[in-house]
Amino acid sequence: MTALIALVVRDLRLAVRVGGGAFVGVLFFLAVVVVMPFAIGPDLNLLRRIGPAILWIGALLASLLALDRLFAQDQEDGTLDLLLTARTPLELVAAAKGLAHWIATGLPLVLAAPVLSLLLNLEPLAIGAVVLTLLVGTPALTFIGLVGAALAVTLRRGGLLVAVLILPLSIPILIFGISASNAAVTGGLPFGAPFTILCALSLGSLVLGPIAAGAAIRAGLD
Amino acid sequence: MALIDLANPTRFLAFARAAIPIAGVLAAGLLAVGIYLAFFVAPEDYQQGATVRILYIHVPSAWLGMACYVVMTLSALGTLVWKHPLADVSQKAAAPIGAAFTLLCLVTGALWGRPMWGTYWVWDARLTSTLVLLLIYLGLIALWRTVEDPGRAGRAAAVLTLVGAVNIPIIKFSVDWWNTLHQPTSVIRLGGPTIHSSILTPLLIMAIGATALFVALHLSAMRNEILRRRVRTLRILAAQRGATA
Amino acid sequence: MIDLGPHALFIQLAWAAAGLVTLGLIAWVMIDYRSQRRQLAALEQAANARRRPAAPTPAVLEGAGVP
Amino acid sequence: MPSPCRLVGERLTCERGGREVFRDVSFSLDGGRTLALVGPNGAGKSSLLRLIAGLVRPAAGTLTLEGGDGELSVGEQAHYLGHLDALKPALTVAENLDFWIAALGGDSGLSRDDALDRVALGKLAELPAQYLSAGQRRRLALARLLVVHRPLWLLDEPTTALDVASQGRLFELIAAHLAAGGLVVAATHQPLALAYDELRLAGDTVS
Repeated sequence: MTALIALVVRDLRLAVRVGGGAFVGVLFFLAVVVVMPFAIGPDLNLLRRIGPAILWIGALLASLLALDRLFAQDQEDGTLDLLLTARTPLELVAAAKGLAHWIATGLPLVLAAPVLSLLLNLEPLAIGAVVLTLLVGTPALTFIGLVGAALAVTLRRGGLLVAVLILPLSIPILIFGISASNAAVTGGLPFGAPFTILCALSLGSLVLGPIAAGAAIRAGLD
Repeated sequence: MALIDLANPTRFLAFARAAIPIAGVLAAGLLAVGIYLAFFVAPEDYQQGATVRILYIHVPSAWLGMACYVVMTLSALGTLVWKHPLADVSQKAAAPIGAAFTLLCLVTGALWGRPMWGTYWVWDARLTSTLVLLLIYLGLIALWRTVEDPGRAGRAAAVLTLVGAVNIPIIKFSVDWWNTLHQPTSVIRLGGPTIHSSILTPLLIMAIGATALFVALHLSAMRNEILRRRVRTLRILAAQRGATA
Repeated sequence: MIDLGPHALFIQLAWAAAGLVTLGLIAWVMIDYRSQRRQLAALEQAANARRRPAAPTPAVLEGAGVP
Repeated sequence: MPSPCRLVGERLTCERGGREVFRDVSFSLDGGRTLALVGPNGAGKSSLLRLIAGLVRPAAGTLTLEGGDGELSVGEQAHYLGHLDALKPALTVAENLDFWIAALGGDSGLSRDDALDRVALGKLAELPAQYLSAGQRRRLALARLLVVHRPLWLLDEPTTALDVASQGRLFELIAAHLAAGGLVVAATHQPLALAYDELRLAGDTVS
């Protein structure tokens, strides 16, 4: 257990220090949200209606794009080889790295969402809904993305490929995340229904992600 | 004191040790006077009432946000063209301060907008351009946070700053065009009424005070950056000495 | 405090934000200065200790002790 | 002292990227002995080491560590010292080593500071690893072998980037490990300054 804690602490330390990726994820999210109105136009009423969608797409892209270095970085400096000889199972190692990545990249997105929703002129209820759905949804994005990060190691090609591979897998999370946010605003259907499905998806990915990532890394052992 | 004299870090540190307190005291004095005038002397605006008092922070911080980018552009030229050794130190030191004042400009703009337009944020041309400027600042800071070697980071940031400087007028023009194109709900121009002298004097005092504050902060940040680089070289020496152990 | 009219809250918030940002910048500069000075002192002190080591050089440099 | 183990490999075959690297390699290594892998480049020395460490799946053959811990794989009872030093530049020397103490787990060896002194890095504990030279980084990787006790050491070109003094220090550490009943499998071009059995990987098996 201490090995996993040490791994999470190490990854968080690396993310925060110079060269780490924590600050860049939120900045990308800010950039995406700021750019959208330039395309859509400054009409506040329109922006209010599609606000949750803009925030969700921004968070989705910010999460996925930061994932390809997750395992590849360790593989390049030899750390992954040693983690394979450590006595903790690979799936738990992947889960620990996923947790560290979510804390360093996913959580800041959730904290930044309320501020950015002011730019999109969302009212407090919608802000609350988006933040809540993002809080539950971003772990799912990270943990499903673990498979992509692991594949980036075996295929030795990272970058956008990971995002392309994982995007289809994250569509359910996107659908239920946004429908839950909109439900809270327009009240079409009760907020609970899509939200509980989102929670279920998230919990499922907490288990499926690491197992699939472990299998992908092990399959990649040439 | 030619600029070249300040090229030598140790002489710069001596200069900074003297200049920072002076600038700090000057800033404190001017800001105190400005605040007093802004609250107790200046009249309320016939349209906006008391909320015009936010003007006394909003305009100076907007002005400083842009002035800081000018300082960074000059520093970028210093790094790339005149090869001034302290130019990238000045540039890296200025970025967080510029970002902070630009953010303050946006926050005060939003707080001013709420009572006037009923919403915190309006995609008004000037506010939007300031937001883009903030993005450029944060991008530059992120650049410094990912490159370890100060020399390389300095040159990369200098190029990005210059490219940014060339693009800011273009961004400004296109945002204005984008803004008028979509003709949002009627917006009271941020500038408000023609500035009456009774409002202008406190504003000028606040602006000069804020500039003195910026000078004090910038010199201090530069001093810190020079110390940070000394720590780095001492560490490298420690490692090399360690090698012989 | 003079009458700030109906929107007093927004004026106070704006000025509070200004105060916060200014104090934040001042605090950042001073904390950073102090931490750099501390690291510099530590490094210089370590460097001096190496040049005029008080204690004899530790035995490990001659050869590894066999457990 | 843990009971002396015995590493036995039978008819090991390894394929990487469709190319057969070596076939039917068998060997046995008793406690306290060293097995030196010799052969031309590309003969599969590194591949055999990675295979023993569990980083490469054998196409055929079996590998057992008699006397070792039954539930653990051979790799989990071995230290693998590859070409890469597995160090994070942003972390300090101490943080890097502390991480490996916690991550590798199992019964601990020397304390962190003793291990650092043993490889003459004691004074640089608080220095970020990015400031270290290649030789110092290599010595820090060596320190990892001391802080966690594992019976089997797999060393891939251990003397690279080490100066003469450090090489002497390395052989003393290996001698100490062997004296304690440990096993060492090393792939190296330079002759090892201690007694060893030799396993020649011809490298031209696919004739």
